[in-house]
Amino acid sequence: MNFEFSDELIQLREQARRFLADRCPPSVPRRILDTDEPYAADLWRAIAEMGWTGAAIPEEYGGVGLGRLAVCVLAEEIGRAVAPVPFSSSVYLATEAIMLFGSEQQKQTWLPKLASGEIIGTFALAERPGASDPAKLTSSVAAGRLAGTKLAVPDGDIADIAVVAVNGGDSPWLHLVDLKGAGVTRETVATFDPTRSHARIAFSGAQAEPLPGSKGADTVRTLLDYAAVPMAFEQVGGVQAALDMANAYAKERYAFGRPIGSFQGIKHKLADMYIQVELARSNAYYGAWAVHTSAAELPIAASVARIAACEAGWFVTKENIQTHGGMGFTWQMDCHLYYRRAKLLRLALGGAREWKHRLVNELRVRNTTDLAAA
Amino acid sequence: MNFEFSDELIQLREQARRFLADRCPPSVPRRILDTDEPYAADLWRAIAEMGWTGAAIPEEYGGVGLGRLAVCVLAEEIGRAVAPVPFSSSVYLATEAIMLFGSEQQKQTWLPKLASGEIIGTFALAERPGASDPAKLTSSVAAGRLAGTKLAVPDGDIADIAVVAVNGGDSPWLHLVDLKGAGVTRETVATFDPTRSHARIAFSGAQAEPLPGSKGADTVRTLLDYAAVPMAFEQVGGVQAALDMANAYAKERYAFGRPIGSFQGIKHKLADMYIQVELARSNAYYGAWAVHTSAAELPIAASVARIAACEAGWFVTKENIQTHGGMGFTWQMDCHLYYRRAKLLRLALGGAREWKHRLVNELRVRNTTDLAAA
Amino acid sequence: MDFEDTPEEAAFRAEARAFLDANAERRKPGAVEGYRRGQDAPGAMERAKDFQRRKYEAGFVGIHWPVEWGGRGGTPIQHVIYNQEEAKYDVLTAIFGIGIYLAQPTICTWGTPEQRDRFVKPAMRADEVWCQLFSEPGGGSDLAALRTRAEKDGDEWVINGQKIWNSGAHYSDFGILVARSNPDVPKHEGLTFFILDMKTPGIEIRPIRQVSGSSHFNEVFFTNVRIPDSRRVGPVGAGWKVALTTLMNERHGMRDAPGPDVEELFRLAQSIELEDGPAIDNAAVQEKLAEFYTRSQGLKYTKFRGITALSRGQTPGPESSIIKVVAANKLQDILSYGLDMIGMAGPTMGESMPVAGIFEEALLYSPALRLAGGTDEIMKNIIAERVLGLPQDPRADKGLPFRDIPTGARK
Amino acid sequence: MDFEDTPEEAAFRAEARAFLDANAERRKPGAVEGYRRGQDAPGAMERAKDFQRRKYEAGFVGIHWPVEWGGRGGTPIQHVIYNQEEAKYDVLTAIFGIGIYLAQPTICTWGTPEQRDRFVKPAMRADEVWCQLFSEPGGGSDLAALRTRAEKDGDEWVINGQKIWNSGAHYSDFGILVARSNPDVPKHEGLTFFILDMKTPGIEIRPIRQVSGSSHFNEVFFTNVRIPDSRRVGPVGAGWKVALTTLMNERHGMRDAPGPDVEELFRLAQSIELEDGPAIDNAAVQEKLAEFYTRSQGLKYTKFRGITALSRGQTPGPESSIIKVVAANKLQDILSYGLDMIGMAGPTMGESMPVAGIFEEALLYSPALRLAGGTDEIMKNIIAERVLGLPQDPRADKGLPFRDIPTGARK
Repeated sequence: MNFEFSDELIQLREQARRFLADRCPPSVPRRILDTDEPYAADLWRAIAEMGWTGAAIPEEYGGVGLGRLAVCVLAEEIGRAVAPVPFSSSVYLATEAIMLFGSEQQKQTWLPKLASGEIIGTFALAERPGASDPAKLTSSVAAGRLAGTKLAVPDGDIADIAVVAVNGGDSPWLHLVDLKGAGVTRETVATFDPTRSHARIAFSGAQAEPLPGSKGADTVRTLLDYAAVPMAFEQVGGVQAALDMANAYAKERYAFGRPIGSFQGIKHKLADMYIQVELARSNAYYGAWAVHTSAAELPIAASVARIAACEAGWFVTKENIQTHGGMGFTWQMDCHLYYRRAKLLRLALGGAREWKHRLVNELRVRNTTDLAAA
Repeated sequence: MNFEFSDELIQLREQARRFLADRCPPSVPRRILDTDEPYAADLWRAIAEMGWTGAAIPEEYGGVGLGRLAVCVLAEEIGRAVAPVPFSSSVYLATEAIMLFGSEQQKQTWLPKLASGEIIGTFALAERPGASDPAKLTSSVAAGRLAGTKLAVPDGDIADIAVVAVNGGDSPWLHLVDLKGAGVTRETVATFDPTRSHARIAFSGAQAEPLPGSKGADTVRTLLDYAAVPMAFEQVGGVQAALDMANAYAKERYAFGRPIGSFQGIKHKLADMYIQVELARSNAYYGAWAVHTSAAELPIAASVARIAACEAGWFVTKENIQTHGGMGFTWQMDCHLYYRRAKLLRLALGGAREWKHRLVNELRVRNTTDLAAA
Repeated sequence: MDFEDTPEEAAFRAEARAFLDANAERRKPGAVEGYRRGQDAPGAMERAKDFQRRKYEAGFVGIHWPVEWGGRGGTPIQHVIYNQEEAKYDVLTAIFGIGIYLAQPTICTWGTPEQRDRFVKPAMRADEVWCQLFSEPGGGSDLAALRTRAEKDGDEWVINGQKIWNSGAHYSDFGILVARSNPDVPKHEGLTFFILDMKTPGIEIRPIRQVSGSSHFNEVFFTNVRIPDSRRVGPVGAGWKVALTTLMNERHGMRDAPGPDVEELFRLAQSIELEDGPAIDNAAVQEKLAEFYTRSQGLKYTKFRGITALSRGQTPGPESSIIKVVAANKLQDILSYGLDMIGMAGPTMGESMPVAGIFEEALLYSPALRLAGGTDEIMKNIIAERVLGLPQDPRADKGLPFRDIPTGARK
Repeated sequence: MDFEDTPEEAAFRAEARAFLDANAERRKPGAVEGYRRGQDAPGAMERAKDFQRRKYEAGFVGIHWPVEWGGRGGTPIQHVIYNQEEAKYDVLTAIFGIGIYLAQPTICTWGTPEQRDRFVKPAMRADEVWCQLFSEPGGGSDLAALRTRAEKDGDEWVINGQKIWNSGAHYSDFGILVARSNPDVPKHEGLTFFILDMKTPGIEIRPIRQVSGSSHFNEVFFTNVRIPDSRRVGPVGAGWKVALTTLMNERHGMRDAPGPDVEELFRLAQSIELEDGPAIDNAAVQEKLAEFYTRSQGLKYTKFRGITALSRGQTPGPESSIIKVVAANKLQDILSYGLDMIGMAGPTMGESMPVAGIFEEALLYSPALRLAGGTDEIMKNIIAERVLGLPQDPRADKGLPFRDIPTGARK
């Protein structure tokens, strides 16, 4: 058994961590939070130059060809740094959709541009509040023209292209749309995490190019499964950083003549946070194995990784604020950066609730003896 | 507003508490636990002599006529003492069923005997594991003869009569059956709380007398609502005793040179237990008001009282064991008396899960503006 | 056991309603914005002061205070009844609460007759607005660890230091201040309590930006701020005991956590579609609703038990100590569950979101409710020690002169 | 990243399987009784000893111990692989664990060569069975507060006192014992570690009845029990350090909580009808199943990470410290939820209940799993202090001579 990343990827992680510690200290997401800049374009360019945007893209399409495990490793660091860049939208979703379902020609056209960071991609699914069930989509494509409205598309106002989910019937359910083309109206929407911009996008006759492999509503779910795993790593990176922050503060802050971290009220809270982080990390590793091998268990592995990451995300980041006391609630402390981002990522691919539903459905179609958990 | 019991009832409570402290110390439930005695018959006789079994029965039917609030007050003390007597079966259920749905003649026949403790009554509902939905009952009555099997009837082996729920169609759903008559086969079943005996009862042509007012499956639910409130008080009495026990132990037991109750790990646990007890108590009070006034809100009030009592019951009694450490898990300490009983009472009228379902259904049929919680 | 007023209570309630109907607007039913802070709206302060003056003239300020303090000499239950009624109207009175319910009882209890005569009535009429200057950046839950210095200079005290979590310094006329007059004795013994004129030179007020982006609190800096000794409340060195009077009143006034509650979650569940139909039909959503409803009702009836005690002339039992910690955590749980239901569209802020966007808004302010007025951890200590009688944590600072108490790297 | 054995690991696994196939019965699939204690069945001890002897002869005892201790000189991962395989068979080896995995490593580390030669091999072969005599009634989590006295008398030690939570004293040949040889020094400094022949006069064994009604533990009383000094392990007064070797090995062997897990809850949900149809179709049940499954998988893959570390020749990370506390609480949550699903019929005990009655049975033994081998609270302290590096609680007993440490009313 080898349930760990290769030495090469561990090196990549260390390199990425150093790079982001240098290029994306908290002042960078704070800059995006405090200004009208929708994302850190300079950081994004640097990331693309490092080859991260093409990490999983095969070399023949202009990528680095390190595979999906490399994306997981990078995602964790992106999460740790609360980096204000469209990495998840462009890499886990748009790039992945084209790799999974695109034609050879589409791959040749788009993947090199996504790999180089020349263009930013995103994924547009949700059309209403509530569960984003692909089967209930109303957006549609007729004669290559897309009609429909998508809510709160992450990075929707900065992306160049979007993979748009539509109710495809017997035709493909995912379509590529040039967001700068005609028939596309974008409106930036305010969210509780302004370090990642979002837009409402209305399509009225926009030109839409089907991804030929995306036939059936299940392909939308498959894309979400593939995206959920690196997203879980991004979430794990964030909660690890929040835990580290709480831990450092608990040692440094004194009350009643001793460090607050010597009170069991705080100690046991931090132990609970640690438990959540470790469980989320272990489940994310299983997800990594599943995306890496495109295993049949992917729907289960992705759901489990996602659920654990979502639970940890909320618990750890809110208790990080709590550990900091009143200071934790100030703009000046970084606690809220992790708190906002954790809730954003928890909702990004549909809430934990939706994934629990998916998980049990998947488990039911299998023999229950596969369930043995120990 | 007067959200407190009357001085008369507070006196009754104090009297009951003294009486049970004297007559039902932990050695009494332990005797039932350790021997083949199915219940404390001597205690039961004494309780009947005190008039508790007839507390809510009007004087015209041989009762004391103190009303349902008196039963709530007594129930709390029964719970505190973990008394091994069929009080809930006979008083909250059998007596209540006859008071609610019996004919004048039935009341005159049965209530005096129940009031005096001459006979013990119980209620038989569940026919299978799972939710005990009255609409899905298969027991039936034809030409005054009952056929069907009931599982785990509380006090089913010591009761003289049972109110039996059947699928009544357009006829009454509740029937009185003499358990000593023909066509009744009783088999004592082992449960995880041997301080309250249970029996499986098979009816094959047993003579069954309808309670004429019990037409429709809803009458079964109504009976459960009325029973859930004193049951919640019984549960509150139990958790209060468990909390008191944990609290005393936390002060007395030393570790690392100081009382374990000075460690926040234990302090905050006890505070959490206290919170659960208080919330359960407050909701039980609302239930008491509702049964007392037979308020339209009873289904809601009973559900809320029941859910809060069930949550507190499990949490407080298991954390009482935890507070006691290894000693808490020994037969010799009394922790397990509360733990067993709490789980028994949690299942007795259907688990918390069923009551949550009932609560939301009731809330939905009302105007949601009634929901205002503050 | 009933929910009815006694005849006397009913008469008082009618009187309160009559006053309110004549002087304020009833809140719209189902409005969710009731909890949103209104004092920043234009003209809000003037309207609030105007209403407060009329409320005072009508005898509804200090209802349960003795007549010699300027109160009505009524009962605590009358105070509760008035507040129950006032809550149904669109009025802004909370900003005067520090002056009326924290500062004045402290001054009346510990101050001189001259101080009482000078300050109580103007506070009640909102002629003068008050703020509180207790918390410090290095103190947090350990309030008595405050470091702001008060040094005697003739008939005056010279104040240097910094306070935090101040509400309203920028519009207040006076503040109640605790400062350290002697760092050489144990920490609770070296404090002194003052009334500070907020127009005194040397006071600098800086707003603190909160996670929500708004600034409802200030840091307040003191540089050689001078206070006459006549404005000292209670003996020199007795400041902690004096402050406890304020803190008791503060805790007594502890309230629910404002924001989305079960009703709003119910409305959300009715308006949203999940994968298997309307959210309100989903068994998992229903269970959550039932659990939240049960917790909300538990709080409601716990408060009723406290009110009943008041109504009977008793002190409310310790049960009220649980309200803040339960309410604040419930709010976080509810808003998080609500956002999860809204799903991918959930991050969007604004009135166009389901239930007017209050779930998203609450995400950003709710953490404060588990911190302000005593953290969860402090509240649980209070329950454990004062209600359950458990022993205190061993005190690392016990008996040490304040200047020798360990503070870690920071000073 | 893969789940495959290396070729060397695969070869070892095949060897282990071949041995097990030849010497034991495979457990039936879906059997739930695997965790039930079997040592009370007639003839069970003899069968267990027989298997253990064959296991020893085949080289599968002490796989990762050095050859000079009598081990195989293998790797920790081989030890894990063997145990993974053995778990699929119906064998009873846990009762020898105290002797093999707790007593012998301690003796090998701290004892004399004579002690090692005398005791290690018979323990590995199950010729001699061992028990542990550490815990005391007044000690609990504060293990080092033990009061059993060891007084030197010539070449012997005289033991008086009482131990608790002993497993197997009635069938054991030897015990490892820690006793207080000096009450006048701080508590960790006055302990001494012994090997006790359980046939020595003066030992009285009384079974403790547990909540479940069964008695898997004893109290053991010592009245002038004499131990030759040659059976002392490590220096006089070094007993705490010696015992830590035992405790480290104990913690290292920490396992999952046996009993109903997600699979059993799934089977239950498939077999039960709720008000709206099969439980497995109910959205609330589904969410719970998903949450439990996620927790179970989290534990499983946390263990895999530990095994991977072993496989790479590293020490498993601190992540393994979470397993016990998560598993024990998960068991309580699952059994409680399962019982609630079974509903009114839930209290009934026995094989006729859904899923062979394991939910009801687990109700009665599960509290022990949050206590034995370190309470939840102690485990969280360990995580906080040893993993996260947080400071210790202030020690009220620090530096005090043992006899002066406060113990409350009790002595």
